Amino acid sequence: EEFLKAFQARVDREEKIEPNDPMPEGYRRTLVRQIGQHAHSEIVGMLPEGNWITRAPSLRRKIALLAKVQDEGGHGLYLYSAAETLGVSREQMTEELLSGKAKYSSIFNYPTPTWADIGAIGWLVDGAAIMNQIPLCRCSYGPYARAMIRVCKEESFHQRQGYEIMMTLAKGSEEQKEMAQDALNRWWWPSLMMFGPSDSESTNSDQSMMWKIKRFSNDELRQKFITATVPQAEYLGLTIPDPDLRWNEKTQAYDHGEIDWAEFKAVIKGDGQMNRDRLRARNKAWDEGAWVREAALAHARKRADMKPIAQEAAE
Amino acid sequence: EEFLKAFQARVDREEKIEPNDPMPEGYRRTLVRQIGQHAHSEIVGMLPEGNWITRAPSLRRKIALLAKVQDEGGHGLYLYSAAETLGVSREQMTEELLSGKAKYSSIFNYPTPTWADIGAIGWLVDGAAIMNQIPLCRCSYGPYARAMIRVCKEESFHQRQGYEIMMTLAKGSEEQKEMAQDALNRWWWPSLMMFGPSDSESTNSDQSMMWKIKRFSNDELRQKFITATVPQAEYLGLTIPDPDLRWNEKTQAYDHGEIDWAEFKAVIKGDGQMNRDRLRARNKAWDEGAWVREAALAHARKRADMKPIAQEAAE
Amino acid sequence: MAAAVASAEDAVLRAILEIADDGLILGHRLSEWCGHAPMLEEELALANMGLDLLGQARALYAHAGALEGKGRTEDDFAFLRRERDYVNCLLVERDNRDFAHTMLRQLYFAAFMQPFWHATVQTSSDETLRGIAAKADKEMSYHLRHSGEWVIRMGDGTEESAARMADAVNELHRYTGELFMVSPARQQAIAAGLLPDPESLRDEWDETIATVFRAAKLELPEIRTMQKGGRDGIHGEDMGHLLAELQFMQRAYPGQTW
Amino acid sequence: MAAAVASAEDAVLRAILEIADDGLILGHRLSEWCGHAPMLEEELALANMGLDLLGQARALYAHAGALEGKGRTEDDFAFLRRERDYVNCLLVERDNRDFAHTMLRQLYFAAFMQPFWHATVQTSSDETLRGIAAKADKEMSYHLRHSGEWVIRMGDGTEESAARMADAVNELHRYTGELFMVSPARQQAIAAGLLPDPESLRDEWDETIATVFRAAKLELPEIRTMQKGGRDGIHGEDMGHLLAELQFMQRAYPGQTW
Repeated sequence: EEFLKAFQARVDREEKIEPNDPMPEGYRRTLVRQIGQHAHSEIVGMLPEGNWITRAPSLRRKIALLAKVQDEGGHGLYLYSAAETLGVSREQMTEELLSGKAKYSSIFNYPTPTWADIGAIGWLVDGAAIMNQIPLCRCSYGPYARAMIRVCKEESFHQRQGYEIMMTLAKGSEEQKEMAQDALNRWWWPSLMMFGPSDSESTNSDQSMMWKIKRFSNDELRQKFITATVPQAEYLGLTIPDPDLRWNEKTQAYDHGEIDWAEFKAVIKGDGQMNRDRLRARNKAWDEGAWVREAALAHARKRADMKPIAQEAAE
Repeated sequence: EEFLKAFQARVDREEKIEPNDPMPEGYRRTLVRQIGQHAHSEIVGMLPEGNWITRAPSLRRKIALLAKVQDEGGHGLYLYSAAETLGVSREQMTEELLSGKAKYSSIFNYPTPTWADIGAIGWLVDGAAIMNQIPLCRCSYGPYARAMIRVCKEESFHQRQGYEIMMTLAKGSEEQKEMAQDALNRWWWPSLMMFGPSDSESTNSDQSMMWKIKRFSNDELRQKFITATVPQAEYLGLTIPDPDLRWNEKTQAYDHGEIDWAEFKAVIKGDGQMNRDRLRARNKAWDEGAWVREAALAHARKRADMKPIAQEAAE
Repeated sequence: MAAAVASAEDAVLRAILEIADDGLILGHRLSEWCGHAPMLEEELALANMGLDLLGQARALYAHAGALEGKGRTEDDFAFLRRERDYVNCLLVERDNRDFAHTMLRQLYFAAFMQPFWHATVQTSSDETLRGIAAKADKEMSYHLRHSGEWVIRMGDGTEESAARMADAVNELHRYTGELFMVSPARQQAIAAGLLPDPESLRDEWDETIATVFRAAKLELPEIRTMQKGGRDGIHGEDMGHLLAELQFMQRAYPGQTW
Repeated sequence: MAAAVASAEDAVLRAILEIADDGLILGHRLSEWCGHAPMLEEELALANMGLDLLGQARALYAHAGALEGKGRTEDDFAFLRRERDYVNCLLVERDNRDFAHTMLRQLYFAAFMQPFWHATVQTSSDETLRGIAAKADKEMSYHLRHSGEWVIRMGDGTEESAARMADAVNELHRYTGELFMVSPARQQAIAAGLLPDPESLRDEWDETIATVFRAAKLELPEIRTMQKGGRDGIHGEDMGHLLAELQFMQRAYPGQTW
């Protein structure tokens, strides 16, 4: 009781909580869940974009896309490391992802049938992610906040890159423009869903706000995203697929149409078009890599003087 | 001794030898080896052409190619059955193919990098095969002779189909014509090698001739093939890649350049471009199919009244 | 893009393309087995079924081209559309995976298409379609029998084969709903008496599957949400790779005769 | 088709395309791992190496285009040639198979290319090539170290990893001869002082491989006949499928800006 109060006071003073600091179990659990989901999202998020690396339409785009997906892997690494400071191992988190127990962002359960999806993901999905993540750079938990600073910097580069792909398409041939519009049509609503349920439906939010893990409500962030994105779409000459979208002078924000929460829930439950394929791809990579990881361990045991693989790969 | 003479007399009278007839062990062995190699060639021969089924340039060609490759599988089936009449099981022959112990025609160890290869294989490879096989329709061993009659009919259809592909290319765009010429350049010499070593080098030939398993020498058949093919190439407007090729009035046949027997031997030994890939593909199919075959057996055991799979598939 | 259907003619064209694309894509998938089947007899059987489906697709594309009257050929339809314009159902594009998946996919499809063609023969007002259907009806009877027998063999075979069949059911059953979904275009073709209403075929499909599953000792899974998207041209991620192969020559050498 | 080399300029162009194609195709192969690597650290490492190689290819194609002076861009070279015009060696197009194959392929290639670029920096008369080489030299040092360490880990790891490494050696060693073969075009580029003679790099390659193999407890196989064909544009059958993907967008949407 006393401890909780003191902890809250630290948080209120905007002091960073560090790994060895005492913290309430709920705070730790919330962070572990949130950082884990975030890390898993980076890893699963490699798949829909990875789908286009071998078919990217130019060398420049191929290299940029491969580098982007690599960055996502890197984000996964920092985030797993941040979660490890809370006493949960990467193996454990990986297990939870692979078994389907842990969640990842539902946005990655939609397929990427066209090249324009790569643009749309950069523009909208990374755009929405940044909206969510910028406040996390000031998260009360130090390691998470610091990881997010690096992540956000890269994400905003990705977002600009995605927007530039959309721009190229929108200024391209009729067919390219159509492709861009089609991608916007398919990604718009799922992007709005990335902010989670409406505030009226959202659980866990208040406590997270108190602890300064979260700083804005789902609806606030969604609104910010819409406000930022609508003029970008206009600039591209593309139409946002929401007939109810209009500027509201009174609220100084956009009113938008009803989000299809039934779809949102179905995808969260595992019934989106790609859920099973995503988990299967991750499980396959993991299972087929087992002998490699075992070999590395066995070899390291034989040569105790070898430096850890992680360190070397980071060089 | 007496028996051998009587057997030879039967052969000389052009009587067909049937499965339950007594026959010299050498005769049986020669046939088993030859029919087995022939069957294996059909099976392995599915791979280079199969390489283009998913990329065939029109629906008509896709269907024709799939049907052709299916025919080859069918030929494999008849031939394995013919060999089974000599007391060697399909499993045993398959084992020998997969382990690399049994040979198959070296021609299938060349890759098919372009669509024109499908034309060239039909025209030249099937053409050479027919040259070899027509005399086999009169082979002294009845089941083999009968299998070859059916095989030859289908092969000659394939050969015309291949020639028609070449014709379409030769009459097509500059690039298509170039593609056809390139394929001829690559397949000409390997096709000549299909008839085996020069008569001066060939082993086993005399005895096979005596027993009327074989009816013409390698060089005779090769010469027939060249004589038939040169005018076909001329009609296509393509150039046979042999500067020494010229009509010889005296012999009433084409003189041709020296065959690169070193290459021939290297490919036979397993060092052709595709040898290992071919065997690997066959082994992979076999190994990955093991559980299916086991399941079929297990199920058949459970329901002894079921009809055999082979019969059903043939329906 | 899978554009809105503007007219009755467009609707019929689109409805025919749905069935044609099913045949093309499933035929293509079956053809991928060529040279890699678990036994020689199945090389022949898989090729047979692939040939049937590709042949059906060809006839349907030709018919679509004639109806459209703009000179589009079977190859224009098969090779020169965008991924978003292919309107096959998701079931047929699923990867071959293993023999269990392939045969179950075939069973699900044939158990629908055989009665579908059978009803088309009986009821379609389009003579060409009736002709295509009469041939396809017989062909799909063979597919149904052959795949059904294999599903039974594998379901009631070894422990491994039973596990693989169960896995296939788990993966694929949720794609069967789309067989019965009626796109706006299809609705018009049904209303015009060209094609049978899938709903009228559901009982037969249910019974076929139940019968085979019983013999195969397989359980019918509970599916919360049937997958859809194919009829709107929203395909899974394997589709683009399939098309990269399928279209390669036509794309790389445009406008040539083969 | 891999046409005869007509002039000294053609020869240099062709020789540069050989190295550029090596980079493109191996970079493409490495990029296929993306999302499927055995551990996260290797996702990053494989992507790194792929990026290096694709970057080298890009610089080399741009240089080739400038030398040729006909306005061909890097993308024209990378995406719009026929399979028979790609002149990469066979080693780099071999499929990824498993991590053992991938890392051994990388070792074989890097053990040649690192000294190759190092010598190019020292001796090439072409300033642009020297610039490309200086960067590539450093990059390939990393590839060499990384792949070498993995070959050792897997060779001297578990029983399974050792078997897989031995299998990879068995499969891939026969493609290493082509690294040292000198095409007529290459010969002219060497004679002109643009590129080093591979023969001069053989001892170093042999020693690198021998050292790694010793540590990895791998045996050097006896190869009767080294494989060749890539430099003449006669590729293995995987190559066409790779190109169907690589070229898809450029072929399907010709002449557009991306």
